Amino acid sequence: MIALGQFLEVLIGGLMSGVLYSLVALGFVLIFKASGVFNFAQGAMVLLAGLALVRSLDLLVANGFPLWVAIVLGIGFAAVIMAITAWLIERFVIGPLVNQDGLTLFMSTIGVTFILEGAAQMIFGSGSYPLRLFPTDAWFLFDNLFPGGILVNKLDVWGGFIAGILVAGLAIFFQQTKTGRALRAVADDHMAAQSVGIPIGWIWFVVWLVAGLVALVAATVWGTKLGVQFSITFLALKALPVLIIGGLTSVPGAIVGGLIVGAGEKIAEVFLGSYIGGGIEYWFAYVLALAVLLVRPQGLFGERIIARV
Amino acid sequence: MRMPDTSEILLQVEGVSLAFGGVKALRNVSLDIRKGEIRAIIGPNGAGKTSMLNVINGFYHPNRGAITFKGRTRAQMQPFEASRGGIARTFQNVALFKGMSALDNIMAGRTLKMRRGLLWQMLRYGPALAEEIEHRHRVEEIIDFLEIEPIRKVPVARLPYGLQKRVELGRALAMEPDLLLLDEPMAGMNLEEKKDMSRFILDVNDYYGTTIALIEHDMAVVMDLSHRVVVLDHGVKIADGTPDEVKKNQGVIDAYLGIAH
Amino acid sequence: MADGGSFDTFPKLLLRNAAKFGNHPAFRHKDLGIWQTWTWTEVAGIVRAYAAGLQRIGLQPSETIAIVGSNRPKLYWTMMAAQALRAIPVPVYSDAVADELTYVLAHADVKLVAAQDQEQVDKVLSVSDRVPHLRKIVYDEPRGLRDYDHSRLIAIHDVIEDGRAALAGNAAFGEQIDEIIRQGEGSDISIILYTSGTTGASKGVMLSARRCIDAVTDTVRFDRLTQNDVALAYLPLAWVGDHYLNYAQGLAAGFCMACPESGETVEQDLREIGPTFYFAPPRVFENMLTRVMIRMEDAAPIKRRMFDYFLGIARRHGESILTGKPVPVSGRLLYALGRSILYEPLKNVLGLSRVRVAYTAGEAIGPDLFAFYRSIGLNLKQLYGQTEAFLYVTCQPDGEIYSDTVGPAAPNVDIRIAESGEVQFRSPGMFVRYFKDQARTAETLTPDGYVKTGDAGFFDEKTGHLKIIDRAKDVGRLADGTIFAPKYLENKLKFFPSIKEAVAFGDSREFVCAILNIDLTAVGSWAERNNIAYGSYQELAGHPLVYDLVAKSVAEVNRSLAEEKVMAGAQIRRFLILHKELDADDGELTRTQKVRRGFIAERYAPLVAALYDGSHEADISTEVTFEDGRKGVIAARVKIRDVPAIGATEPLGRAA
Amino acid sequence: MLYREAGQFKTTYAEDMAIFPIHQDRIALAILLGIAFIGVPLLADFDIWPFGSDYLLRAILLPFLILALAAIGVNILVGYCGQISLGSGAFMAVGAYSAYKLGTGVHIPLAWLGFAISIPPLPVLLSILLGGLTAAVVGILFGIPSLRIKGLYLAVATLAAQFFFDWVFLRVAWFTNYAPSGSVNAPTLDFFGLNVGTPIERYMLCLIFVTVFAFLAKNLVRGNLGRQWMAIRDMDIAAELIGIRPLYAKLTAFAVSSFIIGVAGALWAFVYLGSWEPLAFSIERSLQLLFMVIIGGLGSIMGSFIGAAFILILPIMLNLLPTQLGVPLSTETITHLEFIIFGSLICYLLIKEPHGFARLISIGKEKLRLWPFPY
Repeated sequence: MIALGQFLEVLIGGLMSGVLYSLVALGFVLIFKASGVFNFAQGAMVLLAGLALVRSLDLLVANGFPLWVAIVLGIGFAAVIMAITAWLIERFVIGPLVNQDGLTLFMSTIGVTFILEGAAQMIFGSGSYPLRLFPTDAWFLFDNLFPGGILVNKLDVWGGFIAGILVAGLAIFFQQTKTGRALRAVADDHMAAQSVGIPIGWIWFVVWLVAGLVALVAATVWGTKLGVQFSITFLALKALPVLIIGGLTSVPGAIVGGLIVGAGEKIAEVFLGSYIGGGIEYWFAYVLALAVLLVRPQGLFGERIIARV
Repeated sequence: MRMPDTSEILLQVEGVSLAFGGVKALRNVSLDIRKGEIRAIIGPNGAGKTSMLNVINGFYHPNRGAITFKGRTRAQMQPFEASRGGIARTFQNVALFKGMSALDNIMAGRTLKMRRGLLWQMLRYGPALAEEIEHRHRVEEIIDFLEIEPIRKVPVARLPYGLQKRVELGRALAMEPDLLLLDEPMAGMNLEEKKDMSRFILDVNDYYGTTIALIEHDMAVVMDLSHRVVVLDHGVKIADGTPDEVKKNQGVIDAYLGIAH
Repeated sequence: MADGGSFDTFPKLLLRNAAKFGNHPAFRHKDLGIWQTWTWTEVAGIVRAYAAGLQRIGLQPSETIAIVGSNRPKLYWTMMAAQALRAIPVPVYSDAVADELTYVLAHADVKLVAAQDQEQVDKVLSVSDRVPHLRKIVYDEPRGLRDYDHSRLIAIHDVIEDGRAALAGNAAFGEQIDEIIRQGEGSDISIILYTSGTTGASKGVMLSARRCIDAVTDTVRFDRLTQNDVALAYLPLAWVGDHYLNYAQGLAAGFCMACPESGETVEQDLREIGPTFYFAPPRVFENMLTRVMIRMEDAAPIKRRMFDYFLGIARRHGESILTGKPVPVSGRLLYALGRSILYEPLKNVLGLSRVRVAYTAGEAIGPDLFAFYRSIGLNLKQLYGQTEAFLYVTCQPDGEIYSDTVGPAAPNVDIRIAESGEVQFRSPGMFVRYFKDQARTAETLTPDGYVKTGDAGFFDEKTGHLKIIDRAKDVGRLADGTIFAPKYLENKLKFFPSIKEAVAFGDSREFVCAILNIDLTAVGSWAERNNIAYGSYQELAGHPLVYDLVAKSVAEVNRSLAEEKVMAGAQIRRFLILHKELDADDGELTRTQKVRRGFIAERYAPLVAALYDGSHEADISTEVTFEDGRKGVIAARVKIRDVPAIGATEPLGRAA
Repeated sequence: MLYREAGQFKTTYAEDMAIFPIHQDRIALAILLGIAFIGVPLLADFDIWPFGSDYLLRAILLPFLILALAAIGVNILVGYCGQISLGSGAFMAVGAYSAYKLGTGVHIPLAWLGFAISIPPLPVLLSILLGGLTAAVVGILFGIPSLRIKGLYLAVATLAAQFFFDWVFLRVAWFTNYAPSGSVNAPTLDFFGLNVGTPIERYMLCLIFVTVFAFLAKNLVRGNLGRQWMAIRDMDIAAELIGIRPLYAKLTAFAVSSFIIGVAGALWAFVYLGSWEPLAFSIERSLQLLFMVIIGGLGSIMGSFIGAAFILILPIMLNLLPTQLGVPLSTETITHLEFIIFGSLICYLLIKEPHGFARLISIGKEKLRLWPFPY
C-alpha cells in the first residue's frame, strides 16, 4: 500500500508540474497554428516576462506600494513589455520572413531567443529572483488512507487551476471573439485569409501577444516555483517534446502532452532513476518524444499531413 | 511524325481507383501505353490527370487496381522504385533543385547510374573522377540536345520559366527512362516556347525512342503531338483513341463545354 | 616574291605542320561544354582518312565540293581533305537563301555538298533537283537526320571512319592518297570564293594554291604570326576574310583556329579563348563599344567617374604610348595606373587582353571609335582588301596607324591610281579568273595584268598611305574638274555624333552641298543640356542653334578636306538640315541603311535647287509613311546655311 | 579587377570541374596555405608580433580551426542536406569521450557472463578517428527519425540526442573512468612517436586535420553524394522521383556530418581543452555551431570557416573595443551584448542574405570578375 501511496503522490506531483510544461507549450501551439512558426523563443519569452514582472514588483514594493497594487502594476508592466516584444518580432522578423520555409522561420526564432535572453538580462539583471505570488506550502491528503498521507503542493494546484482558466479563456477567445475567428482562418490558409482582407500583420501581432501573455502566466507559476532565473529557458525547452507528443497544432494536445511528460518523468525518475544514476528527468521527455515521433509523427492530437505534387 | 514501331504494351493500368478521404480522384480507370508512342492524357481541371501520373510513378498508392510496367504487375510501389524501373517525370509547376545550377540539376538525374561509393567520392580520384567525367559527358550531350549551352552554369532559380521547364526535361532525360511522364510541359509558356518544347518532345521520342505520356491543356498541341489520347473527366475515363477519334467523341465535347453531370 | 618554300599547296603545309608543330593545337571547338582540341598531327591523320573516305564516295581531282555551314572543324577539314584530293572546295554562306544557294551550287556544278546540320541539309535537299551534278551530301551534326533517306546522305564522321578503315586495310591505298597530295601543284585551283556581287549574279573567284600561300606567307611574316598564336574562327566560311585570316594564315603559321560553340556564345567564347590575332568589321567594334557604354551606365557613380577620367587619360596619351611617341612622365604614370585598374580589366572582360594584332576593314571606321580601342592599348589596324586579291591590298604596319587611311601597299603588292582615280593593284595572291565567266574576268583585269578594284582612292602625301574615298562609279567631278567623292564626304560628316545621315551633291556642279539629318538622341540631349525647348524632330531640326552646332561640324570637315590636295576643292559650301529623318519606308534608304542619293535628289528636287540658287529658305512638301503604314503629306520651310571654305581657291559663285 | 580570365579555357571536364577553376583563385589559395603552414610557424618561432605570446595561437587560432572543422560537419547536415540539428554538441561529446575511452583503454566488465572485454589504450590518432567513427554511428541512429519526420520535428529528435548524452556523460561514471569530479584529462598527444605539446605544434596538428577534412568534404559536396544531399534539401519529392533514396542520402549526411563533428569534438577535448567535463559540449555549443553555419553561409565549406572566425572574434572585439574607447563593460554585459548581436545578426542574415557571409564574398568576387562592369 505504501508503494501505491507513494505512486499516487508522485503521479499527482508529476501531473501538476506537467501542467507547467503545458503552460509553455500552449504558447508554442498558438503561434504554430496561426503562423506555422515553430517558436523556439517561447522559453525566452517566459524569462523576459518573468524578469519584467519580478523586477518591477520588487521595485514597486521597495518604494512602499501596497503589495496588491504592486502586483497589478507589475503584471500590467510585464504585459506591456510582452506587447512591445510581440510587435517588434512581428514587425522586424516574422513579417519580413512571411512565406519562407519552416526551417528558416525556426532558425530566425532561435535568433529571437538570443536577442530576448540578452536584452532581458541586460535590462532586468541576470540574477535569480524569488517570486511570491502563490502559496508554496503543501497539503497532506488522505492521511487516513495512507500513512503520512499524500503530499500535494498548493502551488501545483494553483498552477493547474490557472492553466484551466487559461485554456478556457483561450477557448472563448478563439470561439467567440472576431479576432479569434480571424486567427483560425489565418491558421487554415494564409493566402485565403489575406485575400478576404484579414490584416495578417495585425493577426500575427495578436498571436505573439497572446503567446507573450501565456508566457507571462507561465512565468508567474514557474517563478514562484523556482525563482525567476536564466535556467527557466531550459525548462521551457521541455515544451518542445511536449508539443511533439501532443501534436503541434492542438491545444488539448499541449495540455495532455504536458501531463504525460510531467507524470512520466517524475515516475521514471523515482522508480527507475535509482537504478541508472538518476537525473532521468533531464532527457526523459525528449526520448519519449523521439519514440512518439517514430510511431506517430503527427503526435497524439495532430492531424495527418498529405503531400501533394 | 513517326508512328511507334511496335504495338507492344509498355505500361498497363487496370481498374485503378484512388480516393483522398471522401474525394474520389480516380474511379476504376484503365489505360495502356505502347512502347515508343506519345500518349496524351487530357481532361478538364480536376479530372484526375495528375493523380493518374502520381499513381503511375508510385507517388500515390491506388486503393484498388493494378499497374503492369514492363511485364511486372504490382499494386503499388515506392517512387524511387518507379524511377529505378525506368519511369521519369516532370512536374506541373517546375520542381527543380533551386539551389543548384542547371548542370548539377541534370547531373542529379544521373544518380541512379552512378556507382562509386562514399570513400571514392571523398577522394574524387581515379574511378570516382572517371565516373564523374563520363556522366558529365552524357549530361553535356543532353544540354546540347536541349540547346541550353549558354545557361549551363546558371543557378536554376535565376532562369526564366520556359528554360526551367527545359532543364527539368533535361533532368528527366538524364535518367534515360523507358517511360517519360510530362505533367503540362507547356503550362504558362508563350507561343515561341511552346513551339520549342513541342519540337523537343518530338525529338526526344524520335532520337531517344522514349515512350512519352503527357498531360496538356492546349488542345492543338496535344492533337498534333500525340499518337493516342485518353480523356479523363471527374476521375472517369470517357474516351480513348487517336486524336481524330477523340475530337469527334460527343462525351469529350460535352466535358469540355462543361455540360452538367 | 616571298614564297611558301616547297610548300605550294595547303595539304603540303598541313603535313609540314604535323611534322614541325606536331603537338601544338591546330583546332579547338567549344563543344559539349569544353574546348575539344586537335593537334596538327591528329588533324593530319583525320584529313588523310577523310580524303580517303571522300575519294571512296567518288570525289575526283578538280571536281568541286560545296561547304555550307558555320565554323566547325569538320567543315574546315572538308576543305583540307578536298584540297588533298586536288578537288576544289566552294564555301557558301550558311545564311544564303535557297535561290542564292541554288545559283552557287549549280554554277559551280558541285558534285558533293558538306552541310553542317539538319537545317542546311534540308536547304540543300530542297534545291537538289536544280543542281544536276549533285551526287551526295555529307553532314556534320546527325541530330534529327536519323529518319532521312540515307542513299545520298552520309555523316562526315562515317566518311572519315570508312576512310580510316580503308587505309588501315590497304597500305597501297594509303600510298595512293599520299601520292595525290604529293602531285598537288601550286597552279591547282585551291578554292573558289563566291563574292556576293553588288551588281548582277555573284562571281566565283578562283584562287590558286601557290598564290594563296605566297600571299599569306607575306602577311604572316608581316604580323609575326607563329604556331603559338590563337584566332577565333567566327567569320563566315564563305568570306575571303575567314578563309585568309583563319584558314590560310592558320596553315601557314601553324596557329590554332578556335571555333565558337554557337552564334549566341561567340562573346563568351571570345572571352574564354582570348585570341592573340583578331579581326572584326567596324560595326562589331562599334556594337562592342556601345555595349560597354550601356553597361557602364548602370555602374555606381564613383565607378563611372573613374571610368570617364581614365578614358580621358587614355584619349590623351594612349595612342602615343602605343605608337611609341614621347609622352610626359605624369602621363605615363597615370596611364600605367589606368591600365591596371581599367584598360586591362576592360580588355579582359571583352576577351581582347591577349590580342597582339587586330584588324578591321570593310567600311570606313569612325576616328573616335578607332581611337578608343587604340587608346586602351589594343593594337587595332586597318587593312584594305578584296576577294580578287585574296584579301590584302594594303595594311597598316605597327606604329603607322591612322583612322582615315588603309595603310601602304601590303608586302609585294604594287598599286597604281588610274586617271579615273580608280585603285588598281597587282598582288601575290591575286585571283586567276572568275569561274566560267570570261567576260567579267576581262572587265576586271587590265591588259597589263592589274586588277581593277572599282574603288576610287588616292595616296595621302603626308603619310604615303592609301585613302579609299568611294566606289569608283560614284565618284564624280565638280564643274572645275576637282574630284567629288560623295561617300567620302558623307562619312566624314557622319562621324560627328550630331549628324545621323548626310547626302552630298556636287557632281558636275560648281560646288558641293549637303542635305543632313541630325541624330535625335544626340542632339536631343544636347538641346536639353542647353535648355532648348523643342516639340518634334522637325522643330529641333529647324532650330537656329542646332544649325550653328551642325555648321561647326561641317566647318571641321572642310578643315580636314582643306589639308588634302586632292579633296581641297570639294569642300561643303552650303547645307540644310532636312525636316524629316530619311527612312527606308519612304525609299530614301536601302534596307541596309545606305542613302539612295539619286532618289533623294529627285524627291527633294526643290531643296536641291534651292541649295544651288543661293536662296536661304525653301518650301518642301513630301509624302511620308507613318509607323502604322498610313500615308500622309508633311510640308515644311527649310533653312539653308552657307559655310566658309577654308583656304578657298575662289569665292563662292553667285550664291555669295 | 584582379581577375584576368581571358585565355583561361578548359579543354577537359577534369579542369572544368576543379575546385578552383580560375587561375587567380588558385594563387590566392596557395598564398593562404603558405601563410597558414609556413608563415605562422615561422613568426611564432621567432616570436614576432602578433605571435610573440601564445595568446593568438592558444585563444584564437586553435579554437578557430577546431570549431571551423565542426562547423563544416554541421554545414554538411544543415546547409547541404537541409536537416536541422540542435545536437551537434552531443556529437562532439560522443567523439570526445569515445576517443578518450579508446585512448585510455576500454574495459567492459561483463560479470554475469563471467568475463570482461578489454581493449588496451590505442594511439591518439587512431582513437581520435575512431572517436569520429563512433560519433558517425550515433549520428546515424539519431538520424533514423529524419526518414519519417521533417525539419522542426527533427530539431527535437536531435535535441533529444543533446540532452541524453549530456546526461550520459554526466551520470554514467564508466565514461569518465570513474573520475570523482566528472572531469577527465586527455592522454598525452603522441603522433608516431613525436609529442605534440607546444601551442604551435597543436596549431599545426589541427591545421592539418582541418585542411584534409575540408578538402575531403569539398569533394563530397561537389560529387554525386553532394548533389543527392542538396536535392533532398531543395525538393525531397522530386529527388525521390529521380531515384534518390532518402534513406541513403539522409543517413550518409548524418554519418559524414557526425564523423567530422566527432573528430572535431575529440580535437577540442584533447588538443584545445586538455581536461574537460560534459559542460564543454552543452546545448550552447550546439547553437553556437548552428550560428556559425548560418552566419558563415549555409551550404558553403568556406562559409564554415568565416562563420567560425566571426563567432570567435566578435566577443574578443567586444572585449577590446570598449576598453580601447575607455568605456570598459562588465563581462556580464558583454555576454548579453554578444547574445543580442548574434541574435540580431541571425535574423538579419536570414532575411537579407540566407546564404550568409560566404554569399556576400562570392558576390564581391563576381563583381571583381566583371570589373569594370557592374553586372
